[in-house]
Formats: sequence, structure tokens, C-alpha cells
Amino acid sequence: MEALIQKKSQKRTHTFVFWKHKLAFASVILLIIFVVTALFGNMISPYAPNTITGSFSAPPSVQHWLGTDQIGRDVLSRLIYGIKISLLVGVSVTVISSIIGIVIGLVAGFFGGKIDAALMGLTDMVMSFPYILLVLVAAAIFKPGLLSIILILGFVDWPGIARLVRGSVLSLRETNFIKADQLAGLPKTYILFSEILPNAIAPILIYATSVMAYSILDEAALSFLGMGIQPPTASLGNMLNGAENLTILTERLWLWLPPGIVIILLVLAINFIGDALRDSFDPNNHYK
Amino acid sequence: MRKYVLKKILFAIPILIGITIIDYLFMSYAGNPLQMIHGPKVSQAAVHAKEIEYGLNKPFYIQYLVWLNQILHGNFGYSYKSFQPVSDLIASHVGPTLLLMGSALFISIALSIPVAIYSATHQYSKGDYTIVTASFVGTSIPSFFSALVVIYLFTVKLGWLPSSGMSTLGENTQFGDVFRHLLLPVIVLVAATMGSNVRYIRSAMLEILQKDYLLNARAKGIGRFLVINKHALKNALIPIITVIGMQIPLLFGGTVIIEQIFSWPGLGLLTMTAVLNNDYPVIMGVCLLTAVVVLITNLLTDILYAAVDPTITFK
Amino acid sequence: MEHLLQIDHLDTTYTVHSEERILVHDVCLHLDKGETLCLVGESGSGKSLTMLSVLGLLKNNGRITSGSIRFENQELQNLSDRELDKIRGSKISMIFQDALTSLNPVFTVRNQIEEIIDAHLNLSRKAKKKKVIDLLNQVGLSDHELILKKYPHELSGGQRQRVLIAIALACHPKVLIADEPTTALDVTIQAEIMNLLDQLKRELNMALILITHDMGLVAQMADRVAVMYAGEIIEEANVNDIFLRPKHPYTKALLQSIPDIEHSKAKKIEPIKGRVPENYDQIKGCRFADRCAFRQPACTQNVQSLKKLQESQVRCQFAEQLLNGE
Amino acid sequence: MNDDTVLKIIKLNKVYKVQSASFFTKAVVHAVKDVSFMIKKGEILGLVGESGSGKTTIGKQIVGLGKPTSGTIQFRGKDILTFTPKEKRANRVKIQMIFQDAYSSLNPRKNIFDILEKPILVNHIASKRDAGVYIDHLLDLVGLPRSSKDKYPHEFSGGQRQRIGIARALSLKPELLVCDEPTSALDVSIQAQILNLLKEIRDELKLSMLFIGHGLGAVSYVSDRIAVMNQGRIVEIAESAELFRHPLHPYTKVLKEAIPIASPLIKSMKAEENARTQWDPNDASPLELVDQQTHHYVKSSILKGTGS
Repeated sequence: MEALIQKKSQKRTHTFVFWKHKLAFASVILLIIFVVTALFGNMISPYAPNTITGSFSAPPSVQHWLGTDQIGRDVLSRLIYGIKISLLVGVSVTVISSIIGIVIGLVAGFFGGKIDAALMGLTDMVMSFPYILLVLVAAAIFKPGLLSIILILGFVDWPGIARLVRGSVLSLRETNFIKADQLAGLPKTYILFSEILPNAIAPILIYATSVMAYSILDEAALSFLGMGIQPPTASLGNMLNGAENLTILTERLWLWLPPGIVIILLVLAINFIGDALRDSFDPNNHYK
Repeated sequence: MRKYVLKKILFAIPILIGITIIDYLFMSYAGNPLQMIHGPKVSQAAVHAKEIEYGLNKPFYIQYLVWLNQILHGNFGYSYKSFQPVSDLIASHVGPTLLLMGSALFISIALSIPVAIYSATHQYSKGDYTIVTASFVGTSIPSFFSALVVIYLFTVKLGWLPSSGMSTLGENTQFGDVFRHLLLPVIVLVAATMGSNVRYIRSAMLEILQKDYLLNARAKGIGRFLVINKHALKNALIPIITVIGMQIPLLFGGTVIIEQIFSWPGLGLLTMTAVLNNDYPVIMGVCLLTAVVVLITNLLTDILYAAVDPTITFK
Repeated sequence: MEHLLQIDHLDTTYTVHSEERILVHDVCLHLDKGETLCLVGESGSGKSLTMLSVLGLLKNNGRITSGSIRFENQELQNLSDRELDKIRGSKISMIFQDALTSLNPVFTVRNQIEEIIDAHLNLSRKAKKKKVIDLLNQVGLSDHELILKKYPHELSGGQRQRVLIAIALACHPKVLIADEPTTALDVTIQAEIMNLLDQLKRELNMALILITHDMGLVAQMADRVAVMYAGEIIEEANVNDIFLRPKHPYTKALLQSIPDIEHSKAKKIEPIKGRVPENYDQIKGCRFADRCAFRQPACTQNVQSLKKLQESQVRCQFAEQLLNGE
Repeated sequence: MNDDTVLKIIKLNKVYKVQSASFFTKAVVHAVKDVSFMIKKGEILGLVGESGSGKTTIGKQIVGLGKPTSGTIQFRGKDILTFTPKEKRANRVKIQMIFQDAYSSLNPRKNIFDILEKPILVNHIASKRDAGVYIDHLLDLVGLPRSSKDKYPHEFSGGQRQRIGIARALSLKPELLVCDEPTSALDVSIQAQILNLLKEIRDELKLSMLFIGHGLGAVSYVSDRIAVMNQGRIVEIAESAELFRHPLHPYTKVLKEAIPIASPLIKSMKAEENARTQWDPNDASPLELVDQQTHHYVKSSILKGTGS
């Protein structure tokens, strides 16, 4: 029974399951919209994000669709800029932490022994520090800002990927095709990069989507706490910052609801795409 | 079993040392450890004298050992801001945090398990689909945003619940009052953690539902209830323990934000204040403490695994 | 005469990629008291699915789409899951291929044996204790206290399979379904387990359904044999007819493809060319046609049904011609 | 040194250290004990025994996927354990392996051409230009259509995958093939195809093979001689027809009796309850020649009647 199912072309399964996922489809569309918005932000946005263009805290109007903030900047323009920052942080952090994680995971898994023990010890250590706390400390020591946020998040987000890659390498190392490669005298580097790594890509990719989602959330949280992107630069997190003030919270919903909703949609889209990827890489998933 | 525990403890020691080294490095990067012990308002000459006394002219590793010795004696230094011993500050703030985290963790897990089991046993049904989608929505909402929303709804609009502090000012601390103050932050933390809990337990459960031993249990005719709640659930305890273990460091982080928004007088608030004031001794003290707590949690999780899974002692 | 278990025209459908696939088609089987029926076929031929259908143990995406399953004159399909639970494990028991994965790793042997007794029999503590010891004796496990305290991973492969058999026998079933119970075991242990099953079957006057792909086991164990191919029964007969007078070309080919130690050098084995078709439920005519050495144009056009030929039932329209030497 | 001896194994031992329940000590598993045998050119030696008897461990040591604790493995007269890296390169590829699980023995992300081409190029079997022709030839040899080249492993059935595994092993022009239960995961009708293929290849290429198996029918069908293993030791070796006709060692007898014969007229599959106590598992006596004609060897203790 199981064997019979697996015989079905995997490729078809991938696309089939992927597109069947209506939410994933909607998410892809949504993400494309966000990316386009971010890329062409300065063309789309009605005003410059940091310029005062209206009266203080004006409610939504024809000139300012989402109103203006406490010092008269256009909320929509700042929102568009914030999306750009969020995506920038998300992508950069994912790339940095993936590279670190993949290298550490590959080295640990392939060489094993003491190297493995040392690297995994390090991984455990980084994982033992409560995540936000570590970032806060780092943000307190280094000057907060876009670059430091990216670097800080990038350097604390890798342990998950490292563990994942190490696990894949360890299990792939035991497969017969890697043994056959060894018997055929293929070079070690070839086995590691051309045989093992491509087979570990799928779980890495899935995990990377969640890193991206988390890093966007973390940037927003840090900026919200005032330890992330510093004003006047707009970020979805620091736009929400003012809502700790009771007047803004109760009477100026346009100042905090839109950035909040945008963060949710952005992260949700990424999460759904990750879930769809997981489904599509696991052909058995739908028979459970 | 005892040997297994011993082994796990032995393996935890180097990690613990590593954590203190990282902590120490951060500390030295942030400032002179002497200042941290005595505060910045000490004269240059006195500092110099102390430097020799504490061996700060000695090699780095000796300095580290001196510092470690202090830590082991409970001396985490003094706050820059209030000049109180860091250990006292931590001691007075740890209770509220434990209360908040504990309630959130308990409720989150207690709700997640039945929801996840329902979802897994009704896979691809509408209910399952709704639960999974909701869990994704849950994990995608930043907790500070949901905090703002619940404050807006329950405090501002409905006026049902307080949104600040741990008790009403000027009144004697009473259980009911603390409970009312606790509700909103706990709701937010539960909402933030439940999504990933449900998905993790659900996928673990799905895997277990595929196992031959469940088919065999069904073939025994012992009834669906026992098959799920005895055979499947006992095996699912391991992933559930894992989830609890994973939640603790995450909750520590989550409480920083939540305590800040709800002015909950716990470690998170202490940390945030310290961060904003560059009060490094306090930050480092909290960091070290939480890292140790996380490590101990990991240790406990491992030990619990062995208690739940009879095959584990042989690994 | 009514049969103990009778399956008529059973179709079991699975939803695979939102496609409906009939994986078990038109299966008719019957089983009498005290008889051993072997269900033989290659992997994916639908043997296990047929038996899981009987017990209502199909996965969520599988269901019976037509046919009837009658046990002691009762239509099993009309029963609710709760009512079926009264039959499963008590009147019809099933044991599975891999004893290690079939036993729950986190419960002791005692717990797993007692649980089935608790579910079906109302025994006092003392009676239950005695029952458990009797069961262990029956399956040839001595050193009771030690075995009962153990977890499955602490037992050997043979011991685990014996425990599984003890569980299956606990409530004196009328039918025992054994799904490849020895494929994971060594040949010497297999012999022990098979002899045990055979002996218990006689002692308890049980009917045994043995699912296997090993023609050797079939020859040694069966009274009657049903050969399955691509979801259908293609031949059903008593064991002598199957081995000495096979009527379906697939059965013949299968017998010729088995190497055996008796005349290993003397005869060259003849493999069946090709492989089992993937989407066999889409095939209109005979499902074996494209691998068959005697294929006729009509084979792929006509729907083949199970027909009586001498003492056998055969799903091949040319079986009689083949029997008479063309 | 006889010229047509391809593989000679002398007193091979393999001891594994495994983590035991206690923390500070390591348990020791003696998987292979004093195993000696040889394989001639063009000969197929079958290796049978219960699981855990050390069959696969021997196979792994021969191909170099593990280092023996003691003993020598001579390939064409040279001890492969003392090879320099250069010698290794030149000689090791002459010993190839066919795995039990054909699916996991092929990289799922590469098509058949890529899977076959790389080892050929690395070992200079054919140039990049000639590789295509050579691969066609290999596919012909194992009975797969040439169009298989562009397909991926998941597009094949179990039997076809095993054919690809065989093609890959053959691509390096090996002189010895270690087949580790190559048919035990396959259906009966497919098993026969693979067994016949292996025999044909042997006849055509004059290859030597070590055929490890637990299906005794299959092993005796392909093998010229069979070695019977029990608890890490070889207890009996003989030509395959002879071995099961005149088994001498009690374990071989038990094994033979246990086989279910595919005929309802012959009652087989006997299992005596105390059969397993008829021999001493620690019997370290050497193998002794019983019959020159059939190359029948058995533990000397059995002949002297001291083995039981």
C-alpha cells in the first residue's frame, strides 16, 4: 500500500499539493504585493516617510489615507517604508543565520567526533540564552539600528538551522547512496556538497521560512520596545510604539492598527508558504 | 536511570561554564567589573587599590575565576542605578515572573493537548483545518500587538479588567485582585504560545497515529477512547515534554515584552528598565540566571524523557 | 452451509491525491471453522487491505465501497465502530508483521496482555492472573514473572511475536488473521512460530487466515489458498490444486519463479517479466495480461471474472483452454 | 598463492564497542569471530545465517566500510588493509557492493545518468565524451531501457532500482561484488529476475561475488558454494547442492529443516524445541575438510563428536 503510493511521480505531487493549498496561493500573492510595495516604495508612497506633511495626528482623509502621526508625517508612507525595513530585516537575517547554520551543521555532522561535540555545545549554549533577552543585551551593548538589528538577529538565529543540517547530514551519511559514493572513491568535498547538501535543502528551506517570520516579529518587538530601528526611521514595530500611550490607544486607532495588521499579514503569508512547502516536500503527508 | 541522569548532568557542566564565559565576556565588554561591584562613584585611587586587591591586573582567566567565585557566592554585583545588590533585585522580581510564566505555560499546554489531539484524530476535517489555520494566525500575531488589542477591548472599551501592575494600588494584595490583573497578560501569552504548541503536538500525534502499535491496539477491540488516550497519549508525552522544555526560554523572552506593556513587576520589567538605563550588572545577572534556568529545564526534560520512555536508558 | 466468515464482492477504495482508487476489487472469500486459508500475493496486491477491511481498520482515506462481509451470519458493515470493537480482538483477532512495532513501546507485556482481557472478559483479579500465565504457557514462554515485567524492546524477536500471539489468543477468537507474522524473523524462528500457530489452531479449533508472499509457507500451512494479484483474487483452490494443478497463468508463473534448495541447480527459475501495474484499477481487462505468456487479444478487452473450473475458482477466460493444452 | 583466488580472508575478527546502560563502561559485541574463507575468480560464495550472525559485518569489512579488529583481507594477493592511499584508489573500486535497500542506495535528487557518470569519470573508466556510450552499454547489460538515463530513482520500481544499483557497481569494472541481501526487499517474481541477472553477469564478466542472504532458496540458487554462519563464526562450508543434501553441523541441519518447501507433498519446517542447544556457540575449533570433491568443510569438533 505504502509502496504503491510512493510510486506516484513525486514531481507532480509537489506542484499539486503546493497549489492545492489555497491559503498558500493567496499568501504568495500577498507576499508578492508586499515585495513589490517594498521595492517600489518611493514611487508608490504618496509622501516621503520622514517628512512632516500635515497636521499632528490627523485622522484618515483624502490627502492622508491612513491619517498622520503625532508629528504630522503620513502614516501610509511610513507604513510602506516599514514593510521595506521588515522585509529587509527578514531576508538578511535569514540569509546570515542560514549561512552560519549550514556551515556549522555541515562541519559538525560530517566530521563528527570532538568537532561535532564542541560545535553542538556552542549551539546548545546559544540556545540556552533566552532569545529576546540575548538580543536585548546585545542591543544594549551595541548601538541599536538597522544594521545592528540584522547582525544581532542573524547571529542568534542560527542554532536551529545548524541542528537541522547536522541531523540531515548524520542521517544522510548512513544512507546507502553515500556509502556507494565512498566505495566509488568519490572525493569527500564532492560527497558533502553535491550529494549531501542538496538532499538537506528541503528542510532547510522550510526552516528558513520560519526564521524569516520570527525575525520579522522580533525586529518589530525590539523596535516596539525602543531597542530596534530608531526613529525617525520608520519600522512597523516602532510605529506601534506610541500606542502605549492611552490616548493614542483609545482615540487614534489609525496610528497603531494598520502597522499591526500589516505585520500579521506579512508573517502569516510567510508562515503559510512555509507550511505549503512542508506539505509539498513530504509526499506522504496527505495519506496520514 | 541514575547513571543516565548523572551523564546528563556531566554533559551540562561544560555548557554551563560556557554560558558563564559568554556572560563574563559581555560584562567585560560593557565595562570594568570593579565598577560593577562598587558602582561608578568611587575615586580613581580607590579603584586602583581595589584593582590590585581583586587581581584585575592579573591574566584574563584569573579575573574570570575571581568573578565566577563571586557569582558562586551569590554576589552578582550592584545595580548602577539603585546600588542595590543585583541578587536582591532578582529575588524581589522573580516571584511575579514565575507566577505569570507558570500560569501561562500551564494554561497553554492544558489547552493545547486536547485541541491538538482533536485536530490529529480528525485530520483533514473542517475542524482540523480551522485549528491549523488558527494556530498559524496565532503564531503570526506579535504579542505586543495582541496585548494592545486586549487592553483596548477589555480595559478601555469594556472596562472589565485592569491592564497595569499586579494589584490595585492602595489596596491590600488579595488573591482575587492579583487574579484579575493576571488575566490579560496570561491571555496574551497563551495566545502567543498556543499556536506552535498545537502544531507541534498535532504533528507528533499524527506520527504516532501511524504507528503499527496503534493499529494493533485497535485490532484488540479495546475501544477508541483507550487507543487514543492510553496508547497514543502516553507516547505523545515525549513531544509534550519537549514542547514544555522549548516554551520556557521563549516565555522568558515573551515576558519581557508583556511585563513592559502590562507593567507587571517581574524580571522582564526589571531587565527592560536595566536595558534602558545601561544597568549592565542587572542585565547580566538576569541573563545568567535565566540561562541557568533554561539549562536546568533542559536537564529536567531529559530526565523526564527517561521516566516516560522505557527504551531510553539503553541509548 | 453457512460459512464462518464470508466476503462477497468486496471493493475497498482509497482516496489518493483526491483521486478515488479501488485498491481491492471484487474479492470473494469464505472461511470455515478450523480451516487455514492462505492469502498469497506480492506486495501491494491488496492482501492486507482486504483483511483490514474485514475488521474495519482502514485508514481515514479508505472505505469499503461495495460488497458484504458476514461473520457468523452478521453483516459487519452494519455495525458501528463500538459494536465492531466487541468482535475485534475477541472473536476475530489479528497479528501483524513486525512484532516490535506492533507492541506499544511504553507499556509492559503484562499491561498489553491484561488490557485485551479487561476489554472483553469479565474476570476477577485472580482469574485474570491465571489466564495471563496460561496464555504465556500456551505460546511457549516460560519464566512468566520476568517476561510480564518487561517492555517490548527488552525481548527477542521470537519472544515478541509470541507475546503478540498470546494477546491475539487471549479471548479465544474464532478467527485469527496473521499478516505476514514471520517475515521479519529468521527461518528457524519462523518455523517455531508457524508450528506454534498450527498447533494452537488445532487445539483451539480456530480458523486461521495467513497472509503471506512466501509460497513455501503456503504449501506447509494452508488448507485452502487464495492468490491475489493487483487487487483481485485471481485463483482460489485447495492447497494441492494450487501447487500441483495451478490454473491461472500468474499462479503458474509464480510457482516457477521460486528458487528452492531441493532442486536449486537442476532447474533454472523463470522470472515473470515486467512488474505489477501501478494504476491497476484503471485496467479494463485482465490485470495480469501484459506480463502473461499466454496473452490473447481478448484478455485486455474482456472483464475477467472469477469462474469455477474443476475444484478451483479462476479469473482467466482461457484457463480451461490452457488446462486442456490449448 | 593461487592465481585465480580473488579474495582471501584470514582470521577476521570484528569487535564493536557499544554504549551500555552503565555510563563509564562500554559493552563489547564480538560480531565476527575468526572468520576465514576465499573466493575464486568467477565464483559466487553464498553467506547464510540468522540476523545478527555477522554476515553483513563481514561484507562491510571487505568493501572497506569498516575496519576489522584483527585479521587480514587479501584482494588478489594483497592485504587491502595496508594499502597506501594511491593503491586504495586503484584497487578499492575493484570491490563494489550491492545494497539491500535499492531505494536508499540511489541519490533521489539525481537522474540515472548523473548517478552513473560521476564514478566513471572520477575513476577514469571512460572519458566525458565516451561516458554516454558506456552508460548505454551498462543499461543494456542490466536489462534496462537506454531511455532510463534521464529518469530519477523514484520513477522506477524496486526491481529496476536494484538493476540500477547493479549497473553502478558494474560501471567501475569490479572483480568482486559483495551483494548484501539484494533481493530480500523485492517481490518473489522480481527476485527471480534479479537472481538470474546476477548469474548472467557472473557468466558474462567472470566476476566473483559474495552473496549475503537470508532467503536460503535464493542463496542456494545463485551460489556455487555456501558458508553457514552462526553467532559470528563460520560453522560449515560446502558446494551448495552438497551443503543441504548432507549437512553436518547441527546448525546447518536446523536451518535446513526449518525451510518451508513450496510443495504440499513434502512436510518440512520442522523445529525441535531443543535443537538450538545441540552445539556450542563458543566452539573455536577450526574448519576441517570432509570431502575434497565438494569442498565440504565443517567445524572439526563436529567430526570428533566433541562439539555437542
